[in-house]
Amino acid sequence: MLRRIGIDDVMELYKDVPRKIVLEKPPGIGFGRQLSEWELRRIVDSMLRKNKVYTDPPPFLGGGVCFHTIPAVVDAIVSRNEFYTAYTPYQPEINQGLLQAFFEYQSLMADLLEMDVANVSMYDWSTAAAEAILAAMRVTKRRKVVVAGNIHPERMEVIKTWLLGKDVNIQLVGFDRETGRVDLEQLENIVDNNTAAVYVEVPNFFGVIEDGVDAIAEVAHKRKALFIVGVDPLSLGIVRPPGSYGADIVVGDAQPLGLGLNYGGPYLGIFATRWDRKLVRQMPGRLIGLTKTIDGKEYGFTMILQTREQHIRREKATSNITSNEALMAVAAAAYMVLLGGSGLRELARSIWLRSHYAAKRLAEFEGVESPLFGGEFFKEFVVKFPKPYHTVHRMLLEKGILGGLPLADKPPLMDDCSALFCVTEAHSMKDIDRLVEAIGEAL
Amino acid sequence: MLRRIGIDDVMELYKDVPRKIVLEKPPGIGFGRQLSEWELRRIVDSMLRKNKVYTDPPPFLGGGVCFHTIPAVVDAIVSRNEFYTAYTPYQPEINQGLLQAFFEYQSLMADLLEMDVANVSMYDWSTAAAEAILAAMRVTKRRKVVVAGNIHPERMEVIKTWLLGKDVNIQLVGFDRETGRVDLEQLENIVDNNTAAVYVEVPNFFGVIEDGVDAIAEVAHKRKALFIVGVDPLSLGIVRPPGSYGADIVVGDAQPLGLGLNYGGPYLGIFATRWDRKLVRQMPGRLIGLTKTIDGKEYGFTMILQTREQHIRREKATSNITSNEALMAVAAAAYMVLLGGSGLRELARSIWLRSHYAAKRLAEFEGVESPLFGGEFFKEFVVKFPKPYHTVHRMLLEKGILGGLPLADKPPLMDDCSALFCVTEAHSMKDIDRLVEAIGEAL
Amino acid sequence: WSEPLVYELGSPDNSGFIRPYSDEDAELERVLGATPEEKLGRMLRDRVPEIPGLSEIEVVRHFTRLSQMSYGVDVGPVPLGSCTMKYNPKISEDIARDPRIRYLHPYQDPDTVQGLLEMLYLLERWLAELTGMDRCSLQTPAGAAGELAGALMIRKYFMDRGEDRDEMLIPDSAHGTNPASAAMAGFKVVRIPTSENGTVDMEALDAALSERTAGIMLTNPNTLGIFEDQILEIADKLHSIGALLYYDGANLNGIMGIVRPGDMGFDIIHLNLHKTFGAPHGGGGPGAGVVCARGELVDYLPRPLIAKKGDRYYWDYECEKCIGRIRMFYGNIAPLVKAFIYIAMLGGEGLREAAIQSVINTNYFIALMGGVDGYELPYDPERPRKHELVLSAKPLKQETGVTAEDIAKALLDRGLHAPTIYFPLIVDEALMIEFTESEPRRQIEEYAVALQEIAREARRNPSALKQLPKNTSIGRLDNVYANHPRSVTPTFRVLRRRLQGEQLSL
Amino acid sequence: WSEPLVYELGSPDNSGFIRPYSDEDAELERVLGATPEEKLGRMLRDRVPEIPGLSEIEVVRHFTRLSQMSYGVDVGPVPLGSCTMKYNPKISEDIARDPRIRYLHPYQDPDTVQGLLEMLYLLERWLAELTGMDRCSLQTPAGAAGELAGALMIRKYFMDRGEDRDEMLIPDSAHGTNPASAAMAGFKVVRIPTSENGTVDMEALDAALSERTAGIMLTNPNTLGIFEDQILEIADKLHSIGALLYYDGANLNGIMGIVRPGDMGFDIIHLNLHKTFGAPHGGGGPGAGVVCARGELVDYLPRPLIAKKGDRYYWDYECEKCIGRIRMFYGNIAPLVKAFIYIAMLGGEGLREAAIQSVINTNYFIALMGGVDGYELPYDPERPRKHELVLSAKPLKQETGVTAEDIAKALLDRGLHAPTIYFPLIVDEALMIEFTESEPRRQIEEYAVALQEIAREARRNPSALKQLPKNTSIGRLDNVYANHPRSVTPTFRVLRRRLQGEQLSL
Repeated sequence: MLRRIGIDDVMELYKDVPRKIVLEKPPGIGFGRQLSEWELRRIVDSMLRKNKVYTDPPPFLGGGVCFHTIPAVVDAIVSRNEFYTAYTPYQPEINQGLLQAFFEYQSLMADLLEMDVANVSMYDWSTAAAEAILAAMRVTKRRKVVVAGNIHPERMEVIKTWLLGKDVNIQLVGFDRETGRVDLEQLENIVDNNTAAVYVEVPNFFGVIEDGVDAIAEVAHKRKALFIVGVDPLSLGIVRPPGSYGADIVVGDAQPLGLGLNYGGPYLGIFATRWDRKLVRQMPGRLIGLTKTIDGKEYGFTMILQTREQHIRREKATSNITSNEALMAVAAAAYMVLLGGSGLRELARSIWLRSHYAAKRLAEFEGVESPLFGGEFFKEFVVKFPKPYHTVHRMLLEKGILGGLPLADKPPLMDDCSALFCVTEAHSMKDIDRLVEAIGEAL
Repeated sequence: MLRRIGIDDVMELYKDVPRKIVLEKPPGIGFGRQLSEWELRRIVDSMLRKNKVYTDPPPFLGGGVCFHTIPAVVDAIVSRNEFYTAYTPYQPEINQGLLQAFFEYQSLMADLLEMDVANVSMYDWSTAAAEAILAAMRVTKRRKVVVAGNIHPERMEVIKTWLLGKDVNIQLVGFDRETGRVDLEQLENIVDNNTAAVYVEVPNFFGVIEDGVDAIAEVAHKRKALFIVGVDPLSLGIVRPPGSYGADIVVGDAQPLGLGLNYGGPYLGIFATRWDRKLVRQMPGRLIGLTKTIDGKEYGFTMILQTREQHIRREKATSNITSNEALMAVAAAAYMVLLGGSGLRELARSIWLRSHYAAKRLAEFEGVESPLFGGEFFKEFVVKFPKPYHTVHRMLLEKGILGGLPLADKPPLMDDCSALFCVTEAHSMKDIDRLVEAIGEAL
Repeated sequence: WSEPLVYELGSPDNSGFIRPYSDEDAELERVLGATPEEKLGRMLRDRVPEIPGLSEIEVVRHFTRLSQMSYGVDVGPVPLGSCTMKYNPKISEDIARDPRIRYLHPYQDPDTVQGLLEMLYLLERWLAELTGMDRCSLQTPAGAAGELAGALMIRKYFMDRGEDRDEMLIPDSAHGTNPASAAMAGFKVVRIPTSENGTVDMEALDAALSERTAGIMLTNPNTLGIFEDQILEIADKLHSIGALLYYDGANLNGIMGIVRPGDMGFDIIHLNLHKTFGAPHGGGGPGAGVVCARGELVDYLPRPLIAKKGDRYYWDYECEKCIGRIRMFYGNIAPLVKAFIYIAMLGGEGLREAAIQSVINTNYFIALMGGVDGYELPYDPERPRKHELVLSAKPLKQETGVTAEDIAKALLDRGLHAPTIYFPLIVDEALMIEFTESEPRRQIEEYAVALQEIAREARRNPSALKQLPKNTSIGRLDNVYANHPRSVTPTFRVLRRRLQGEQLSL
Repeated sequence: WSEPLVYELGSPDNSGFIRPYSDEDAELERVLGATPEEKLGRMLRDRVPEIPGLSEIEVVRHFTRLSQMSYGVDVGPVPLGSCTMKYNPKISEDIARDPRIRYLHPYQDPDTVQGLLEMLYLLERWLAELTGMDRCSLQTPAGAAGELAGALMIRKYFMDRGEDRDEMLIPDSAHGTNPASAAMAGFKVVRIPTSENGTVDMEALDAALSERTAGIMLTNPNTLGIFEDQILEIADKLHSIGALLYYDGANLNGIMGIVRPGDMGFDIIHLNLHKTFGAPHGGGGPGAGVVCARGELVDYLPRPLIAKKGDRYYWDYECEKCIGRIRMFYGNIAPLVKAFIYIAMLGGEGLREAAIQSVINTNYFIALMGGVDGYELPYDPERPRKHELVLSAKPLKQETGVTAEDIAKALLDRGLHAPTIYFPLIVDEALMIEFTESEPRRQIEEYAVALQEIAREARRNPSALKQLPKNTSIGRLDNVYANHPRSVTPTFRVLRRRLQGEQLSL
């Protein structure tokens, strides 16, 4: 090949690189030489053996991400190499399958949320929330944002980071210490005619389901602010979908829909809007749509509304996002159709029953407040112990149980006696009883 | 659907089953009810935790099956569901891919063996050997079979079982206690004009490479008996292929070609012959061939010479085999082309070097005969210890090392101080040194 | 669609493989003071094998493309009668690939594989219970191997008793493996005809029975999908003359959990775990053929058997009367594990439901085909079929000249897999169809519509049908060329030799 | 080829899923004395979601067929320029699916995830060493997120220093993400033109520099595949006025192991692990965008950073100056693990070899295309390209009217994926081609032949080319219909509403 190129030495191909910065030898990284797969496997295995996996019982650790079961068929589908080794389907004719899968994800997610338009993913819930706020600012041309004080603290951090470059006023709304819900009165006072958006999570960080959503929508819409709602999509098997109570933009994470924990990622940021010209045109991220062939004979799928995107609009784009979590959207689509509407409902019911059972059992111990907040909850709930939780947590770990998330250093609670527990379909009654028993011994 | 069938009760579909044998309730098997995947995973996990896997170091256990590395790409290929959920490709036009893969396996295996025709699998080496002997009996119309006494004892058992229904005289040939090789003189005396076949393994049970193969071929062919050779295909990277020394039928197991241990199966029985009308027509099992479309425009692949098979010939078939190990043939084909001829040679060299290193290091201990036999060996070798091996074996197990195969109860040796070790590409020098050190402590 | 042969893609000098610890080879040569080239002498291979080597990406692309030109139940219905092409749960594939199964050496000490042995033990118990047998051997790697084992057991049983029985009765509707297996075990095959109601002709059976009769090999339901309703009488007849009954388990799917071969009077059976119990077929294998026996026949089962003493699982090698080994080691572990998972997930009730659904699917399809011109249901159409049915396309052939094979090719052209054709031999222009419980109703209906449309097309343009398939990756193939002595080409090596000028004829 | 939508296959009443411990639900209701229906009150969903449910086999078939209608590097070349579509090793997929990674909860105690943290730590060290930077944050889930992080770091850096710099210089050949990211961080974008030799126009750069200049965002080699040979001068100019240099790592593949962004003078960089380091693209994601910094900029990296004290690995949350979090948790772990594996297997030398091979492939293709009429290589054709090249089909368009898009579709028709087209914007009828080191020589030659034949075909029959592709699963699609306000259909829900008679326009 070198002869055909017309050179003798490959380094001639680098002759335009300033001599003094060309490395004299390859960097000393990796393990000193090319490894065979077998050598690699042994090295990796020696590392992974140091990780501790909790499956018996599954983790009771909450914090916005919980242990859910993953149907084997979902893994099998995302292991199809035509999917996972594909690039963004810029050429639709050769990637109809991928595009149809994305369109189906968008459609299924829209139906789950009862919203009209969903994109084919943001990075995660937190960046979706940040982008929703940015979109709301563009739509409303306003610079004040009202955020519920009981949202996930890491999402709060992310929102602040993403707004760092913008001239924006972020105001928090407190929550009711009894119910864990947004303080509606305070909200009403804060939202004004400069407010671009009100952002609320359902369920919130404490697992509590805001039941004042209609009132919040009214407050926001009265001031022509947008109502942005963050959701756990699995909760929507039984909980009212945000489309039914006036949400303008919905964000969330589809991690519970068959994606697994993966130590924090990849997950799947949800972004959906009502059917509204401005909202859709200000939407970040990729959208797939139905179309026809140029001869009009067949239906097909292609990327649409690309003029919003960075590769065309550059600095005027709605967002800089290009790579996203598309493969995870295929997984979530497969998960949703495997369950179907009825399966999603049954699963959400089962999670409700199990988490309430755990909360009730823990309440049997004297001095334990379980759940700490009175608001109806889904999947996660805060438990307050009569002593610092970290000692309880450590004793649970010693018994092979991964307990709740310590809230000592977590805003908005910052309480060293409290922890956020999560109970899902993966937990049998026996698992829960084991937790309860172990906690009993630790108290 | 019942309405359309015209019944009210599904049991009407079973009205022709004698009442008294219809079960009153479903059998009490499984775990008492339908399980979810998650419940199943936890049950299975609780069982598999009781298995002990040896990877650090890999097993030194021989006995016809050794620990080899499996390239990840081989697994990825046989995980393609179009392959693994297919049936035998009776309809070639819809299964060209599978048929081409099978044809490629046949071709690659034929080239590795330097034989002309290979089928797309027998169950394993042992049944391939039995079927080869049966084929030889049909071809020669003779009823005496000469088998080398140093073949794998389980293969000997299988051959005997398969010949149970036949009127056949099986004669064993002894081996040289010094070299481990077939006793050529004895062989010459046993083979006569009634002999259908001479069956020899290269390498034999002791890992020793018969170097008298040309002489054996001559003895067999002089009496118009067929020369059947059993091989480890991986050895053929450096060892002479049976096609080069007059083998009429070659059998073996392609387990080393990327299939893994799987506690004994599935493996991949090799069956190949010279280009000879009778041999090919008497071949058991499935053959794929190249053909053309009826319009003559394109090449394609289809099952050929099916008139040998049971579904057409019934009791006159060459064999009753129908299900075989076809998917494993795809794996072996992928493995062979990933390595290529040069890669196979390098790999075989590496195994030779490592096994000889281990044998040499073990010979350093006083009283240890390593290798016990003087014949040149590949991969496996017998080591004789100055004390009963089972105590050594147990001490190795305690150190997490899976040592050689005890030969106390294994014909043809039956020696409680000896063991059959196997060293492959998976063993680093450090692994071997660990074995040697541990044995040193056990002596 | 076409993909080059690997020989066109790579050369033996290439390799996509990095061998482990390749940096040590030079050191090893130094320490050993020798190379294999020196030591192997006349047994050294004189040149690198003619195996083309490809880079990893080329290997992946080649086989990915080949897979896309292949068709399994994960692509669409494969209603091959008697093949029971049901869905293969993905979780089974996951678990069977667990290193705690894959990395186990067959000669590991039983104490280090207790988990796997427990699985195999439970599987054996479940299969015995489900079939009404006493013990099973998991060793047989396929149904035919199970049949061979069974036939050899019968042979050895009578040898041990000093009885010279050399005839095996086999219905004319039986799978081809039955006579082939019987012949391999040294039996003469006596063919029993099928009566006009589709079951064993009892008069012919009576006439065939003699002191030379070793036994009968039956599948029930038979290959017409019809339950042998006189099975208890048949069993009595055989047993009363001291002969044995062998059950071919290929057709168990429609009756599992409802009636047991043991209760029907069978002495030995085999089961196809890759048909009835959810393990995939793999394009031809691996399968798992489990053979089970009752009473004194248990002693004849291939060894070793999985066993338990106290809490410990082990292999029982005791073999006073047994026929020995059918293959090395213990069986095809991966499909055995998949069958364990299948039964574990469904339980007895789930298996029964699966059987019932498969029979509903069969009879629903029969109902859909009722009145479709061109096809008929031979042998008592009123009688419900079980796991499968056999249509005859004889009327269509008589009317239009379009054969069962043409119909099969027309189905392929529509992206549907054809049924088993020309089997059983007792049905002209047979289309043998088995949907199993997995097939959704929509697919069954689609299949019926396809057959109906093909019949219509056959009347309109029979010669066009003879040219199908066209929508497949390749057109209809030439079987004469494929099998002709001067063109038959089973390997690239043969092609290469022909290209080099050799006249190779078979 | 066409596959129904899931909405046509199932209904919300169906489900292919068995939930765990379903037998306990009744007991739980009893113990709780309550149901969610009672307790949720006005927050209860009033009906089952409109999600069609399919059986497992239907799910598998649907997505298997969709996958067969998709195209990734495992099917054939995907020479999309700047996308670095290299082979994704299968072993990485295996390992990333290990339960000892997948089942880890992000809030597990660090002591229980030391193995994974060790991997991430090594990866971070390797990436820093390879690029000449001090520290990296693994949190950013994509290149664009890395750019945003970098732009925000620059913003905060100057805010902390009290400097009011609001201009970001960006060449006109830059990836669209650069200006978009700068804008999101609140910068004004100042466009720097490209000189006729294909690199930054130094005069224009000088003219653009001012006390408002915060920095420059560069990719080097640039999107023409040309190395910015005056990079050291550029760095000096920026640094001398107190501005910073940001490196867009999308084009690192041709120079890794040969020259380091840190040595070129960059202060902040991002890397695309799914481009350069073997993690797959997944049809659009997940990616991993790692951002690295030097010197005092390290303080501004998104937190937490992976760190080590003694033998213990941990997350360092210290954030006095940092921009905070770019997303929740620590990053996209699966692609990070795959990048670890990629580097571990290749080592520094292997990476360097990969870079060189990718550049050889680029220049070999240029040599093959030399003298092919219809295409030209704009901007100093004598100069070697690095990871990619940009051809212009302007001559062909002028001659025949056939555009870059038509050429792209004609490639699809041949079963080859098209290059990136119409980018960079500074090249007319651009075909931006990147083979990476993975592409076998045979494929590169095939691609050159295809482009040559398409040019020939364009001269013979230009209008036929406009009708392509025909051999794909669907013909050329209508972009106007797709995007028209009255026909735009982003979800089935919108289609359903239209079918129900609503007039929906956007």
